[in-house]
Amino acid sequence: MPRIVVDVMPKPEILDPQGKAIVGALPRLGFTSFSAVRQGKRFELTVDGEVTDAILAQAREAAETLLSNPVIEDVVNVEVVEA
Amino acid sequence: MPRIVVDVMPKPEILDPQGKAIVGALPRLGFTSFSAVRQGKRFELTVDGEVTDAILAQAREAAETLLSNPVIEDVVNVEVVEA
Amino acid sequence: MTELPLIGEAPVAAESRLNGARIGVVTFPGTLDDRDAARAVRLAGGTAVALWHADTELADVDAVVIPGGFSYGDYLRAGAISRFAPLMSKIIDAANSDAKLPVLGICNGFQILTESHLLPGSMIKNDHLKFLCRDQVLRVENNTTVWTADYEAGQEILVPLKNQDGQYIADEKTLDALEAEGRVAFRYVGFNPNGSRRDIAGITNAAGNVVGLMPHPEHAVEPGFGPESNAGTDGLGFFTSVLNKIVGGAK
Amino acid sequence: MTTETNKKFNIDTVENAANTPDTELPWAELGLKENEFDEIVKVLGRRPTGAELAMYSVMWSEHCSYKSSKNHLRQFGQKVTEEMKKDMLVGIGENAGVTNLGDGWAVTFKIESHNSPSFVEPYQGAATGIGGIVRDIISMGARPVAVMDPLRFGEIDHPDTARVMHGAVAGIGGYGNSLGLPNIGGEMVFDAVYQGNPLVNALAVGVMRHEDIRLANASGKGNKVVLFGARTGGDGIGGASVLASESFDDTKPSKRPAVQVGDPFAEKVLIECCLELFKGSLVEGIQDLGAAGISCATSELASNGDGGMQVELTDVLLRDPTLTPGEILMSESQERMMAVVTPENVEAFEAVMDKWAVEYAWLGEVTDTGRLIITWDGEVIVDVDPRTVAHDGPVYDRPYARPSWQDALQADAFTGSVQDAGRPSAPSELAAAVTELVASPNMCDKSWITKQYDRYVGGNTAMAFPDDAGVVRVDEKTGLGVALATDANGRYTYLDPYNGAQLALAEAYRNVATSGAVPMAVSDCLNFGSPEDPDVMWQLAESIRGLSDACMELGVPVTGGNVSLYNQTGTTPIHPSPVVAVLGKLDDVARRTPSGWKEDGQAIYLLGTTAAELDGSEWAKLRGHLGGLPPKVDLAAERQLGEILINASRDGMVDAAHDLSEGGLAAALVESSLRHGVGARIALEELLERDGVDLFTALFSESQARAIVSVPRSEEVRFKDMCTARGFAHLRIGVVDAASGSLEINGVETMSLDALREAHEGTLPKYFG
Ligand SMILES: Nc1ncnc2c1ncn2[C@@H]1O[C@H](COP(=O)(O)OP(=O)(O)O)[C@@H](O)[C@H]1O
Ligand SMILES: [Mg+2]
Repeated sequence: MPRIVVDVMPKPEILDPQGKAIVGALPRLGFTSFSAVRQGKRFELTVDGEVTDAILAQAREAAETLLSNPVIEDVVNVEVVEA
Repeated sequence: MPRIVVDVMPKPEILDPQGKAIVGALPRLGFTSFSAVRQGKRFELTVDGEVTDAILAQAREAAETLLSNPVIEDVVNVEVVEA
Repeated sequence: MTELPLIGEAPVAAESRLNGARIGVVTFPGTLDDRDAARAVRLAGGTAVALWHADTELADVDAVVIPGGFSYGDYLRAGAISRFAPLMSKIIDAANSDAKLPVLGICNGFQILTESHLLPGSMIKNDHLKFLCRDQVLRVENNTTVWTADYEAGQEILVPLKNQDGQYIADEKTLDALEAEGRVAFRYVGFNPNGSRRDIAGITNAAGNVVGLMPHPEHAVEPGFGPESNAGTDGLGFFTSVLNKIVGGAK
Repeated sequence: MTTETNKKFNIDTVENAANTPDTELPWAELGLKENEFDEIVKVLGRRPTGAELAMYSVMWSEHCSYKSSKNHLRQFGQKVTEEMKKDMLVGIGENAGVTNLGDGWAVTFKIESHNSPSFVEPYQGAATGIGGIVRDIISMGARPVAVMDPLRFGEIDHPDTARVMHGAVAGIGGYGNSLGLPNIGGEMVFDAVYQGNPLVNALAVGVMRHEDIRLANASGKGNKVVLFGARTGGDGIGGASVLASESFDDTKPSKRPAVQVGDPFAEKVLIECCLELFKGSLVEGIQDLGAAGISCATSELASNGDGGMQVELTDVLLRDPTLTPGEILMSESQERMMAVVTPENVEAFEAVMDKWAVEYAWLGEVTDTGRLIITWDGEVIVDVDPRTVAHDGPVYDRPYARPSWQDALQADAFTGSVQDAGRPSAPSELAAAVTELVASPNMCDKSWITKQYDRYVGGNTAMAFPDDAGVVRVDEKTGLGVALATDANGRYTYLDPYNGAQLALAEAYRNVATSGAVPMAVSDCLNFGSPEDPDVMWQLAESIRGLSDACMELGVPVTGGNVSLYNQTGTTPIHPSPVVAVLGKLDDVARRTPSGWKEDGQAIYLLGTTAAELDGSEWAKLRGHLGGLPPKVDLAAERQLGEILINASRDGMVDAAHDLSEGGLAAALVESSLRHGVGARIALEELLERDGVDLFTALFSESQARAIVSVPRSEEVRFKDMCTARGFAHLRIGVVDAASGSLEINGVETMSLDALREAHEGTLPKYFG
């Protein structure tokens, strides 16, 4: 079944405590090549049947209204993935 | 600056309480086209300079060891994104 | 600055023979219940030894408690970052060694133990997605571990539960194996507060020296400061169990 | 780094300001009034630089300068007797007041608001509210030991209420639980007046030894100034984007976040790290960074100290490198502290930072010039007398007058009103009324909220919700502890601000005394509408006058607090809501009195008398009525009642006690029965006869200075003798009946505890899941 992937990230200007904790932990594990980390969310919405334009539009709207909090997050990507 | 994106999803056989809550909420908001939702994590790792193979390998290893817990999660994607 | 007694020095009228047993209590950045765990050790009669996550040597301790809290803010996954602390490698080695160091992980400590693969499975968000604090009845399913020997098999105890990521999960095969080997150490009774598979509240490793559970026995050790029902001291048995074991006392 | 940074901005230096007196500055956009800007120019003897303008604008804001309330707030410091000062170690003016507990122990507590951020983004707004108040407590040198959260939201069934409720409660829990601070109490009030202006107040309490008290001052020339904790980002300056005028190029400034995100983990580390600094006596002065960030910390530290301060701003560690100097000065990024450290202690200080992996930056030092000098890469961008920034802000005597509608409002009594038609009187009607009352949004069980809060962490919580006060042990050796309660009744205060504020104090005082603790100190959070509205200003003035008079009469000083104004939607203000917190002391927390009875056969006494006082009551709210006069205030009676409850607790005469407040006797009886699922048989005939009221009034009136207690048989004589000796009204109204499983009140149809519980506990889950 096809899925729609929605990616949501904290707005760049907003503090991301999780990313901060991760970027602090990485060097302790020997991963020294990363200067910043930000943690966001990835949603996979399963569609029964074909992904029409209308359904994609629904996904975009759900991404903006339910899946992200527009005050602190940006929807960075909405795309269809075939299973 | 280039970033490496790491996507981590709960394993298919693992119940995902957040995804479940979302799939329950969607129809109440009029979004009726989605039969399942799963919520995972998206990490953006910033690399200062060029993304070499070695750095990409580091990102893959970090994804498997720190960014995901193999008991409950799968790393579904590691890719380079130019800013 | 005077050390605040919040760090716990309640006068203890416990058996002095237990004083010699040294129980380490690990503090990570973000650990919250370390003082409580240390107090529980003292109320049970033992000596609590503060351990710091960045230490590279395990001080001369007879057992270790990894207390609850939000180490590293529970960011990424509960216990995920702490698991890589220098002291954790020492604890993992000691727990797996022939000496079988007794290790108890409470709540966040349990999560750290699963992230460290000392215990199987993992914890995910509560099925209701909220933080939940309540007095919870548990059944002691296995009283042969180092940490449960002072309880009767099947004994029901009342201890506080408080967490956001407390839903215990593992694949069916692992769950079946845990059941078959008697490694389900505690089960929720009457109410499953988080959706944990098979009502599992805590588990043990095969040797019975490493035990983890989500509820908080260290918050049920002093009358008046724990659950209102019972005496409020049902959690003390964890600490007396290990102390008695260490000093060689019979059950 | 600095040279590169330098290029990005057109740095407005002091020199430049002196040479370009006519440069237009965006003072109005920054919220300053013309007279205020003129005042700044007068103080400086020249136009301010962009950075100075930023500092003055935030420090002279209502929030930081108390310009509308200062003239009135003075009463809290003036109406104080020697007796009240006896135990006050630090009074109003510091980050939080400090009260002596004896045995070398001291306690500090304070309540603050985070109202409007919590409306915009409930989770983060409420979370950072907890974070901010906890930093105030740390900055006094104390270990924080508990928090409380008085909340007021719109009507329970309004579509937006669930958003605010879910977010704020999760945010308070998410932040407070992660700090390891037990939540021991609060309030939850639903009322349409708070729909667009929810009130999220937060209280924190901390304890310390006397010698560990720290103050916010920078003294000792040559001592170093350090900023530590989180990096500085663009938080809290979203509205002040005009500062982009500082920017060199014409491209749009980078975005500034509209809301702040808290990092409770960073704050927990900051707490432990500060306590380690205090333990090693490594800081001379310390200040938390809250509203107005570095502007506030530098100017307050400097003006409370003995000289001046010199700071290099490019040394501040930034989260966002595009910030301009003015923005850095205004930023409200969370989880930061500023301290003054002697040169000898620098190394030890750094060792503590390294241990906890906390970032820090040495910004400058204390001087003896009497000036606060801030440089940007060596060039002077701020040169001010710090007092003019921190303390000498504008003060307004805003006009106020009793509203024209106040008389009509007070004349509109509930009794006899349209809404009072069909007042319940038959036994079945009364039972239905009691059930309806205890299921109502404001009287229902609040555990939907409180079970999201950790009450156990720390191992010192001796009492928490749903008892009248939260009780925390301070000293494990002796059992010494403190009790806290917060209260406000916006409806009473709307009907009569002077008396309403007194009633808030009376209730908090009563709650603390009910737990057995001796009330010692007060902190208050004054939530009001716009001070530019003379009606609102009158409410504020009257409330402060009432509260300060009552504090004097009850002998409990105000040690700190907070004012939150402009809580209004359009021209409609919220009800005046002075939230009052009272702190009390228990010599041994083992003696605390809980609110629920347990033992079969114990006698139930009602203390105090009941009059027909239904105006502003919960019953009237249920019937949609608000008018008349609030219950009568009798502070002498409150004091007497308090003494009885405290003595009864100390001498073991009562096993349970519950004060009567909103919902009156009906609510108290149900709550005490449901606490442990133990019923009672009640007969009120003697009461009706003595007080000349009917059964409905006896149950639903909200007369003050009352409590119910359960007394063991063996103590009854002693207890009655004590009440008689003190001349305080007391009446045996019933007996605890453990077997019945019901609440029986003569003249009221018997109510099963199961049914009452279902009604009482079902409400919040019904609306919020
Ligand atoms: N938001 C909240 N957070 C914590 N505790 C709360 C909250 N709201 C209510 N409570 C607790 O529930 C109990 C009942 O509240 P309330 O009826 O307002 O008490 P009282 O009338 O004695 O002031 C108290 O213990 C109070 O502290
Ligand atoms: Mg009360």
